[in-house]
Amino acid sequence: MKKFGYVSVEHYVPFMQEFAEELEKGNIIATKCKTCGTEYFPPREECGNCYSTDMEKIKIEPEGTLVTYTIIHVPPESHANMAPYIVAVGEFNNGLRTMAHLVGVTSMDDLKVGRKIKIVVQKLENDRIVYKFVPA
Amino acid sequence: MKKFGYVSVEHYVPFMQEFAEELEKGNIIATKCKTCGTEYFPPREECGNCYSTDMEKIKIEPEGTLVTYTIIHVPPESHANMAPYIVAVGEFNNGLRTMAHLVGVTSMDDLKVGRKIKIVVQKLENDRIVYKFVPA
Amino acid sequence: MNDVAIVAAGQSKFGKRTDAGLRNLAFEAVKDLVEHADNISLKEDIDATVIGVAGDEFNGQGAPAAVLIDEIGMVGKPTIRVESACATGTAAIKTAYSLVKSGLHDTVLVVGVEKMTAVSTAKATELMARAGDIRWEYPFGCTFPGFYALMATKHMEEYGTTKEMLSSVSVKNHFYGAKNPKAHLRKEITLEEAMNSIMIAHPLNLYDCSLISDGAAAVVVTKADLAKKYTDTPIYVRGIGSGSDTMQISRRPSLTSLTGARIAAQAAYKMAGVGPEDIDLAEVHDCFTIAEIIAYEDLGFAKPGEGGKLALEGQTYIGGKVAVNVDGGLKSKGHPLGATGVSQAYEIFRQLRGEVASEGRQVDGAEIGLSHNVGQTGQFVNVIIYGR
Amino acid sequence: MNDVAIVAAGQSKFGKRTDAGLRNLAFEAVKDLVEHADNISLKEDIDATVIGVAGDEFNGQGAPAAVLIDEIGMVGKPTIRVESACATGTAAIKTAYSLVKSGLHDTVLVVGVEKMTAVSTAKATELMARAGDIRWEYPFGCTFPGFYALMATKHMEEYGTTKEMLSSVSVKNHFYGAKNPKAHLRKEITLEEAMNSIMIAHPLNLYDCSLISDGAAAVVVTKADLAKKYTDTPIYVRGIGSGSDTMQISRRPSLTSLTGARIAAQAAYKMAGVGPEDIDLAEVHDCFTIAEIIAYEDLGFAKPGEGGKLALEGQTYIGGKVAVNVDGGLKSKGHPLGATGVSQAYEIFRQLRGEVASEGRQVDGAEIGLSHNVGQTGQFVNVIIYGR
Ligand SMILES: [Zn+2]
Ligand SMILES: [Zn+2]
Repeated sequence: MKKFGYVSVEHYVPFMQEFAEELEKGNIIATKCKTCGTEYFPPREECGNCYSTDMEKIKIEPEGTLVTYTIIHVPPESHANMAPYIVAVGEFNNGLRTMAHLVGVTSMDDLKVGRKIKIVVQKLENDRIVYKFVPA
Repeated sequence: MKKFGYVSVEHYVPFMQEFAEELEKGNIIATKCKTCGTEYFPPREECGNCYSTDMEKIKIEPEGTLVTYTIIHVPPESHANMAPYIVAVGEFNNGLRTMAHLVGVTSMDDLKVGRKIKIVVQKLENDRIVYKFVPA
Repeated sequence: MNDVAIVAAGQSKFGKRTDAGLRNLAFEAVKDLVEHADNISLKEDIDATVIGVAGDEFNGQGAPAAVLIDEIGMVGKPTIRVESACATGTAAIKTAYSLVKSGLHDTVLVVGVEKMTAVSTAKATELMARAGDIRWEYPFGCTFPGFYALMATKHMEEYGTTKEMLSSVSVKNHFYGAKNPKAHLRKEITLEEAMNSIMIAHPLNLYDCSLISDGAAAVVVTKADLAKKYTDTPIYVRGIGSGSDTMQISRRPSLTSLTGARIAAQAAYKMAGVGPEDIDLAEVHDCFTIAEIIAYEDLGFAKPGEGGKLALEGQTYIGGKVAVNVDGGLKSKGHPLGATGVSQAYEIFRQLRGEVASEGRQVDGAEIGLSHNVGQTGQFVNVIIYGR
Repeated sequence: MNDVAIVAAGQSKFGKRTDAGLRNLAFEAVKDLVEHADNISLKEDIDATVIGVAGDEFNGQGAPAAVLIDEIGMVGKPTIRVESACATGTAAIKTAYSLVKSGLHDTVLVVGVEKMTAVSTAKATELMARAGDIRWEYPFGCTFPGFYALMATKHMEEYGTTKEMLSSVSVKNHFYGAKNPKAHLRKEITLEEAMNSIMIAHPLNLYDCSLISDGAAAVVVTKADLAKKYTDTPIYVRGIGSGSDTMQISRRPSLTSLTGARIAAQAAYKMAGVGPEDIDLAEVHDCFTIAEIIAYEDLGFAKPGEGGKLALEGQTYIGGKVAVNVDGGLKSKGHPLGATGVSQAYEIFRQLRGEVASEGRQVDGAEIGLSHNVGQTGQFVNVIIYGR
């Protein structure tokens, strides 16, 4: 069973397994409520706006914008040997935002808030999978 | 540093270290508030009755009474390999009650509520120490 | 009196819900509430939420109210998480009552939820054991069943309460749980099966113990003068009483009664202006069969020592002296810690509105219902009395 | 208005308290309250307790309220534990206010406490990270400083807020913390030291971050018409407002303001009938320096984007526009999660009664104090306004 992210602590519901399987195929999935149209990214299987569970999958387009970032120097126990790493917020599909690591930074220009980025899928060890941002 | 009981999860304050050290000397210690006279067993370093911290140590006399008991067949994770074991409540010094394992039971008569018991100190592995009840 | 009302209620299916995480369970209860509500829009009508979750460690999510209110569409609105061990659900309802009655918020959504089965049974047992005193009782490996077993031994010794009496409670609760579509374990059992199941903590065996369950329940609490806007048949909170007890069970002078429950019951009866004889149905905290028997006594349905007889005589079935746990109770319906007290309100809400007839377990003409919710071994007790 | 009062307050020493466990810290705060109370007997006068503890896992004790009320002599009386991450303390005060105002209980003892240093810093960082969304943000190893660093980066980019401005907050809070005998880290620092400390989560360095502390604080909340029985100089709760925000910080449209704090402040000001210009001293949630700057803006002490300038100009020292965190704040006094919001009340209680003069940090003639307490990254916010 694939799991999302570098670490996880919660019970892995089928929805998250599906999400990870789609990731493996290269698809980064968001969801949209068929009843009221609300879009969710990260995706949800339930609509908090109208309480419908009738959701459809939509795809996240790879091109996006860097909203903000930080460089983690003192990590939590679960990321003990990974620091420093860049945690960033990216915006995709004109308004859907998520968090991920930003990698492939080679100059300060790559860290400019507002710059173009891409979201890409990366397989990790231990059957884990994740999405990442890279400067576009 | 000695620790009390078969397992522990909390930060070990100096007061508990002292308690364990006294146990090692064979002394089972209760406390008594010098201000209002309230007695605490298990001991406390603070009086919840009058908010004094001026406490004196008093000794628990070994002879007591079995108040009630249970036999644990399905233990918590921390006691995984110990079951079955008898957890009991004993009363000492005419009114001070505590919990401990009851050991040395050879007949149903040893499990009779109200029977005489003794409280004894036992050293465990891993620098642990505990008090136990035995039929008197 | 009658200043605060419940105007809508919902519940998830209780059980080992491998399909659902904490957030999904909360959503399911709220969705059920929305679908059964008469005339309420959560978005427009809810001013704040109170979230009841007992243990972070079952699920791993710190400060769980935050993720839950986001999942159920309550972002922006005030929220508080409350916890009182197994009495968390009623603590949440009491808090919501206070927020409403105080005038701080008009209408409050309460959600009680717990995801317990993601960890192993040994781990769940461990986590519940740590709700006992980690300094003086946890080090002896006393489990939750163990704590109640200490009371059972004493009750049996002091009053002649029998194993058969304990098991009768289990048989009754399974009888009703089998009829409850949202119950965790829907099957009737015989007295023989109940008496001969495997030992957990002597003298309590498997059928004396409640289940480790996932589940959620939700209610909407509002001011009485707004209640009729939301439903023609609100249920009113008529009395709330609470009590507590020593941390260490061993220190208590009595091990056959919960002092906190007696204090709570007395306060709730007084506030409601009713007595035990006025209660048509009671939801009592049968985390263990002995707990239901002690509840009969603490609530005044039976004299001290006579709770076992009440059970054995079948006086707590529908048609008896008082109908107790006719939704299956914690024993058969399940016991997702944070949800339990809210689920008690859910059941009473539906019973007092006559909505359970199709399930074959309606207490006909029920006017007054009592909820008795015990945290740990009585360190937290809430008794709430509801009336039409 | 003015229906509910605080009539006594106490606090433990904050710090890395190797000498004290959770129960000892709570006791110390209550003992301090008892010793400084004018005319109150906890045994006779307290009807219920509300306990604020944010995280079970720091300490290992499940359902911690039970052991705490036993330690402080409140056994038998009703109790509830509330939790709202770092806003737990004010959630407890809000709950106590509601219990009192609703008429359920006349006089309530509130204790907020946290024992955080028994676990390693890495473990504490881990536990706090798990208060972020464990499904979508925790898996990226974003720490608590990291979340606020995301806001700092954006605030600096959008408004030109500088590192010097951030560090000025730290210098001020250390200046006052050095004068507070109960503060965790009692030393003044220079702007240069603040700016050049080791990086934690860019752009936040060590001196931008609050401390991991052990500590407790306690207050007694009662009905206004009983208040004068307990003290000649009660402090009144004049306004309470609360708000919340999305679970995932990444989803928020704005990362330079906390929407929940704006909602909370607006509600509190409205209830109290005052505005930002009326506040004599404010206790704001400076878990990070950027958080204090954003608080200035969210509370209306500065326009959006101008919080940094307010700090740099020294306008939040005593004698400036508004005195902020003159007890040292979370930065220097310390931040035992559950205690923080109650400690804010403790400080305001003493300031409004003129009791801090001997510590050289009295806000002379202070009439109105504001407490701003933020859970996680704004998923829980309570703003409480107190007046003489
Ligand atoms: Zn929808
Ligand atoms: Zn004393």
